[in-house]
Amino acid sequence: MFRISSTALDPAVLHAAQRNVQAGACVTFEGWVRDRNEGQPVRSLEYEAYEPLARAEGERILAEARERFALVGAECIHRVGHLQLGELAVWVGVTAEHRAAAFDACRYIIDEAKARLPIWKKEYYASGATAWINCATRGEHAAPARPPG
Amino acid sequence: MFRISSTALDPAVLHAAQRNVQAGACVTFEGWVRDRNEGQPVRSLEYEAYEPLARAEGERILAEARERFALVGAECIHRVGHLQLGELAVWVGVTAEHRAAAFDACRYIIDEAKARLPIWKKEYYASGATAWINCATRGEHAAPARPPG
Amino acid sequence: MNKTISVQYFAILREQRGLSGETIPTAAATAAALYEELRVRHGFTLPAERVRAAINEEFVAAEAPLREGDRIVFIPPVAGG
Amino acid sequence: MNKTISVQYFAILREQRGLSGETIPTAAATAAALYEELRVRHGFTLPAERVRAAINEEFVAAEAPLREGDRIVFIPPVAGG
Repeated sequence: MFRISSTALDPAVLHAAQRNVQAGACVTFEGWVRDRNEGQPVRSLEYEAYEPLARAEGERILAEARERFALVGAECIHRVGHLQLGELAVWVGVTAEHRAAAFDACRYIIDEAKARLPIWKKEYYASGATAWINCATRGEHAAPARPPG
Repeated sequence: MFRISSTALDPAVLHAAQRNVQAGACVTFEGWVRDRNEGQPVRSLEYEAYEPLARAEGERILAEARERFALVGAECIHRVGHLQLGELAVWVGVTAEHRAAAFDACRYIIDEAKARLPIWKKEYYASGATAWINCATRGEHAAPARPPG
Repeated sequence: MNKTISVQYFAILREQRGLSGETIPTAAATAAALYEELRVRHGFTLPAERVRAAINEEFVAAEAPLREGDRIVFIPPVAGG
Repeated sequence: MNKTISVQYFAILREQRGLSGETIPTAAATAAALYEELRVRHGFTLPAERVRAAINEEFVAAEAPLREGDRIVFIPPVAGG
């Protein structure tokens, strides 16, 4: 299941829901708010989603993963709102009989989610400046592209 | 750090120890005791380690991962003893600035651990039979090789 | 020939417009034409080619026709990474 | 010419020997020769080519020489998978 949450995510709770004695492998990915991006000190992050479309696209991504890989379960949850350093921004959890499928599916889900979900990120810098990532145009200071992270 | 534990692993505790505001990505792998292997119903598992060598080899694997990938942290813990269905047998947790390194390193560590650590697994089947995995010789019923899982 | 269209804004477009959404009359025939009209009116910095559109909660092509009562969303580039 | 060697057994070897370890006199010159001696004596089912050896907690080659007081471990194939 794909979800969007405006309240803090608890990985222990998300994790416990995955237990299944048919699964031999569980791979989770967590995206955390880190203290810098492209060398600039970051203070906090804001995520904003176009929720109906993000939910539909998120479910499509999970369905694709289930089709391509031999999975027991697959979940993805994305935060929205204003997040502080160290907070959990996105969580992907995959279970499978064997680990190769779990690794491949987890990576597929987060790669597609980052590329396709209509969810935007605004960085608040220590300098007081802010930038919507990937929305920069000529004259804005934030880089328009950044490596995967 | 690499550890061998004879008591149950708590993923929430292991996970909490990974927090680091320099990390943007956290990938964890968990190997669980599942209810069948090669089509045979499994009741429980026993892991036995040659501990001094397993610890040294485990630390070598983590050092290799730190050398090959841009990581913030890398940990691996393997259970020994008699484990019931659903129990956590092995845990790998990796943090990095970016997710590609975290995924690659997590997979490297578990693949190498499975291949290189002097740790043996005995399966207890619903039928009452048992088998040391990969120690089968002519006349024993367990398959000598199995796919990764 | 004017249609009534409801427009939703997100992220940088919401901030530059100062509104999350509005219902407006427009003569624009397509999603792209409406974006261009709004970009000029509100000074949006994102050029049309970097913005996708969704009508009634489905992604559409830039040349998708607008119909009376449509709900349109202009989608800035996502964060990626 | 006999040496005193301490041997540790794990997994299937421990079960087939019925002991975790023992200290024994042997005339075997190498790790491989000692495994062969023990395999015959205790009926180990694993052939020598599937067993590795570690002496004093380091993996060694099959032809590694044995010295008085060495601690040797015969390592069955690991679980893999």
